[in-house]
This record gives sequence, structure tokens and C-alpha cells, in this order.
Amino acid sequence: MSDAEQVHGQEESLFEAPPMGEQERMVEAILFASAEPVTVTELEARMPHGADAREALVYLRKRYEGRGVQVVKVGDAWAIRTAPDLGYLMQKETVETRKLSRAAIETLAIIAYHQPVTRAEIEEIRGVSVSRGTVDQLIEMEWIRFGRRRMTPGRPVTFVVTQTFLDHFGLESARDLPGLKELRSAGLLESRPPPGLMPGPDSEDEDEASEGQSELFED
Amino acid sequence: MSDAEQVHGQEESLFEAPPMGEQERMVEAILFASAEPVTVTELEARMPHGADAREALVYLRKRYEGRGVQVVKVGDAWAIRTAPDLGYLMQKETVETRKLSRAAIETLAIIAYHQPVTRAEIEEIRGVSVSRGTVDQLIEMEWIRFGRRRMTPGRPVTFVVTQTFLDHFGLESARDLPGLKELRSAGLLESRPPPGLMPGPDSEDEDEASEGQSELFED
Amino acid sequence: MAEQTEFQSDEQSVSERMAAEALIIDVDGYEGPLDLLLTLSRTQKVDLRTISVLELAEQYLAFVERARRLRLELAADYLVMAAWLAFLKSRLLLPPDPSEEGPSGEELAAHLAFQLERLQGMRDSAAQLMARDQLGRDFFGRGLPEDVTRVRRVTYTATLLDLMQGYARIRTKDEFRPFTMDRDAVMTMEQALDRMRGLIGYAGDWTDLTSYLPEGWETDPAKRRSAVAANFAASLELAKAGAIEIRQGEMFAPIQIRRTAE
Repeated sequence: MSDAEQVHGQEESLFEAPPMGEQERMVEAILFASAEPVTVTELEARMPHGADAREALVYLRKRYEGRGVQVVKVGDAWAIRTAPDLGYLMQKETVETRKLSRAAIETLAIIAYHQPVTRAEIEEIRGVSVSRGTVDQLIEMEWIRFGRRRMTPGRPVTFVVTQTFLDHFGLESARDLPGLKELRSAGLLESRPPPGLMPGPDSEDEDEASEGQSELFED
Repeated sequence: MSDAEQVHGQEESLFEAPPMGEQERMVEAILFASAEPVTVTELEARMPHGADAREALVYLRKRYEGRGVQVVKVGDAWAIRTAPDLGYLMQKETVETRKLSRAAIETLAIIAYHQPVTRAEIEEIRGVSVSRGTVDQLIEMEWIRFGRRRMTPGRPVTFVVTQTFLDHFGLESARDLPGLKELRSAGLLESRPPPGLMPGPDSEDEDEASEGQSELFED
Repeated sequence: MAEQTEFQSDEQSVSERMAAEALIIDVDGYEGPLDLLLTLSRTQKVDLRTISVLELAEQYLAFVERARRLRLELAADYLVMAAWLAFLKSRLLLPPDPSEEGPSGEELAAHLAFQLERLQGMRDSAAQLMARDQLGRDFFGRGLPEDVTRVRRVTYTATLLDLMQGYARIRTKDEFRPFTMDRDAVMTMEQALDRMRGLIGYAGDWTDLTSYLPEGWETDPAKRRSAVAANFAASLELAKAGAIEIRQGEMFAPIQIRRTAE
């Protein structure tokens, strides 16, 4: 054997492709460790000369069938990804409990005491406009919902409290809400309003909720 | 399976842990998705109620034996890491790590082999005082952390190595440190109080060094 | 003894001398006296367990002496170690004095050997540790971690107390506003008086007081109440002034007024 041949022979043995099982391992490791999907060209550039990444991918893909992760094609590149049915494991739900904002509490209270009540009425009682976000939040929490439309010009929507609301506050019905008198005797109201100046419930409330409510505030 | 059994199985399915094969897939998916080791507790917190992550890990670990990636234990957590023999394929992923000074490497080794260890003990072993920067650097790399205080006069803080350290060096636990057995049988991990009059950086602290040095390795 | 040491050190080979010189030049490169002792001990080419501490002490003292001759500044701890090693040397060479307290020279030497062996042990371990496969260098973690998406579900809560306090706050807010009359539903006595003065001229006969209510005030109960009260008060005023007479047949019967006859 000539020197030249020997060198050539060594070169070949150095660059002989490793067995397919080994190639599969390589592809597995590269796909796992790469921050981005890897193309076949990139795989082969990193694997020993003569490696057939495409074939190795076929085996690897088969191996991961039905497993918790899968070998998936992303464009013309490959990546290992969580099996779609296990996606829910990748979500960690942290429940944070926050106190409802003052605006939301007041709006909710008005709806509870005056239901069914229109937005304009809520604003009139609160003396400030009610932000859309506040109402949306209460609806999302399922504490209030839309009631029937008021049969007045413009047919405004009304808001009422929900069963979820009643459940949360341990009430059988909105009528069980304590009235001002009870609030006062419970020490929740500091001052006594001057007699005769107690504003009554809005007189245009012709619905059933309006009666009974007025009682609540009579002193 | 008889009909009766089937019905029984169906009834209980709501409250029963999923089959082990399914649990194995879940653990697989979670470990693949995480860059950091995941503890059994965390695994089970994310898996359905009643799941036995520990058992699933036994199966999963076996499944990945000899593959391109492996299931490794890191302290009391688990991770998937590429097989070390394939490291050469991953040059692209190599992160340039900060070169540690000789002092830092020695300090790290002393903490690893002697943990929990006080600063005075480190100084006694090295024969020089430990610079603040060295300890800070190791803490910043999250390779060491404060352990519990030594119950000796002055209640000095101790240092121990972290899970990140174990993960970095591919150690299941500090008990697997290379050469630990030899060091111990040679008596080099014992704390031997110097017979008076020995010069040292902080000779007044030497007494407290006496106990507990090898606590970690005794259980 | 001192001469013997000198003699011995003179007998050192040229290469050893050169090594010792190199040590001196490099003195800054040592991590303290223990490190220097460990390096010096290597020239003995023996296991650290069988090291001659006496010989090591002499090497160290020779090192310090040379450094002094070269006018090199040595840190204090190197000099403390030199003093201690000189003391150790004398203990090792002199026959033990039974009257002397403290550890024997052999005990001190054994501990120094232990310290050196322990330091060497740690150095070897550190080397073994750093030679291990390392994460991010030899083996790798997930390159594309699918981060656990933290679904942060915020649940808002409120207690019945919050609700009631909120409501009470709104309902009592009115009580704290500056006092103003809601004029549109209120008729003052002055208004009624003005109006009745104009109308009274036509009331020659007994007329129901309620018929004096202004238009638009009869239907709304609040307005009606206010107008009735104002008209009544006004008629009392007029009666007092002698402009009208008032009568009421019985309790709750209609109140009637008429102009006083001239």
C-alpha cells in the first residue's frame, strides 16, 4: 500500500457514516438541544460525514409516536414538541385573589339593591359615570347579567344580579340584602341623615324590584 | 375483562390516576419542556390527582437508556440532558462560561466536599483568607448557597452546593462527587482541630469547625 | 545545626537552586504560605504522608531568606509561617523538654502534613470536578424549553360587608353634600303668596284651597304635597293680614277660603 493510499484509506474510515442507530441518537440530541427547529441540511452539517439525517428522522419520528413528545416538522425544519394532547400540562394556573375595586363594588351594590337597573340609573346613583370595564368585569365574574330591556324610550338594557352572585354572598335572593336601617344599626353607617332628606329610590323604577326596595330605605 | 369490571373501571376513572403509560408520557412531556430540573413534587402538582411521578420516572429513565438524550437525576429533581458522548455535535449550543479563578475552583471544591462548611473552615483548608468576591461569584452562579448556621458560638453561616451545581456537573447528589470515597477513607474530610499554636488565617474560629463537617455524607 | 542546614542547601543541585529562584520570582503567584509549602514539598518527590516536615521547614526558611536577600516584600503571613516553622524545627531537632507544655514537635509536624495532604486532596478533587462533563459544554439541556405558561387567573372577591359598605357609602354620600333645596319640586310660601294675592280678588265665595294649586302641580305627588303646604301657609299669612277668611267643616274636610268682605 502506498502512503497516498494509506492516507486515503484512513480518511475514509474516519468519515464513514456511523450506524443508523447512532445517527438517530445524534438527531435526537441535536433536536433536543437546539433552540430552533433544525433543517436536514443543518443536521447533516453537524453530523459525521455521510450521515443520512432524513432517514434517521424517519426512525426517530416513529420512535416518538404516541409518546409525550413528538418529532414534528416546522416548515422545512424539525423540532421536538410536546404532544398536543398534553399541552394542558404546560399550563400552570396560578390563582390570584384580589379585592374588587371600589368602583366595581359600588356598581355591584347598586345593581343588587336596585335591579333591574340601567347604566344611566347606576350613574345617577353613583354620581359618576360607570366605566365599561367595570361592568364587563362583573359580567365576566358572572355576578351580573343583562336583564330585560326597559320599556322606555331608547329601550335601555338593564342589569340584574345572578345566581352566582347570590351563592357567593350567601343570599337566597337580592331581597335578603340588608337595608340602610339595618346597615346603620350594624354600625356600617356612621351618620344619621337629616329627617326628610332621605332620597327615595328612583321613582321611575316601575318594575317589581322598585317596591320593597323603597321600604328598605324608609327610616 | 368482565362487564362488571369494565363498569367499575369506568365509574372510578374520574377519580383514578391515569394508567402508568399515560403518566410516563406526562412526565416525559414535562421534563422535555423544562430547561431546569423538575422535582417529583412539582411533577405531581402538574399531573392529575393520584399520579405517581416517581414510578413513572423509573420507566421513563429505562426507556431513554442508551438514547441520544437521557433522564438524569439532579438532587431531588429530574431533567432530560443530552448524552455526554454526543457533546461534540453540540458546539453550536456551547455557552461561553466565565473562567473561574483557581481560588474560586478550590473554594467550590472545598464547599462541595466538606459541606456544610463555614468560611473559617475554607480558610483553614486553603491556608489563606477567602475573598468576598470569590464567594459572591459562586453564589451569583448559583453553584453555592447559604446552608444552615452552625450551632457553635457566633453561629457562623455555612455554605452548601446547589442543585444548579449538581446539574452543571451531572451529579445525582453531592455523594457522587468524584473521589469522595477515597478522600474520606484517607481521613481528609475529617475535621482535625490543629494542635494549638498552628498559624492560620483565622485561628480563633477553628474550634467551631470541629463538628458536622461531613454530616451531609453520613446519611 | 544552622551550619548543617547551610551546608545542605549549598549542596543543592543547580536545577534545584534555579527552581527555588523561580519560586521567589513568582512569589505573588502563591495562594498563601500553605500553597507555597505544598509546592516546595513537591521537590521531595515523596508521598505527602511520608514527607519530611523538617526538610520542608528548612526549604521554606531558605526561601524566605533568599527573598529577604533579594529585598522582596513578603506578606506578613509568610513571615508568620516562617517564624512558626523555625519554632517547629527547633522542637523537632531538640530532645523533648518534659517541662514544656503544649503539643510535641511530632504532633505539630503531623498536623502540617495533614493540612498539606488535605489541600492537595482538594486540589485533585477540584481538578476531577472540573474535568467532569459539564452542562452547556459536554451535555445539554433543552434548547427550546416550552415554558410553562403561567395562566394567571385573577379571581376577584368581595364580601357581603364590602357590598353593603359600598352601598351605604353611595347612599349616604348625598347626606354630606352641601345643603341645597331641590327647587323644581318645591313651592315656597313666597311663591304661593305671590300667586294667591293675584288670585284672591276673584274669591268672593268659599273656594276649596286645593283649587288654587298651580297647573302642573296637582298630579305629581311630591309637587302636589309641596304646593298644598305652600298654599296653606300662604293662606294663613293672608288670613293673618286680614285679606281672607279660612274655614274647615270638620277634621280632614277640605279647607276653604274666601276674600274678606270689604
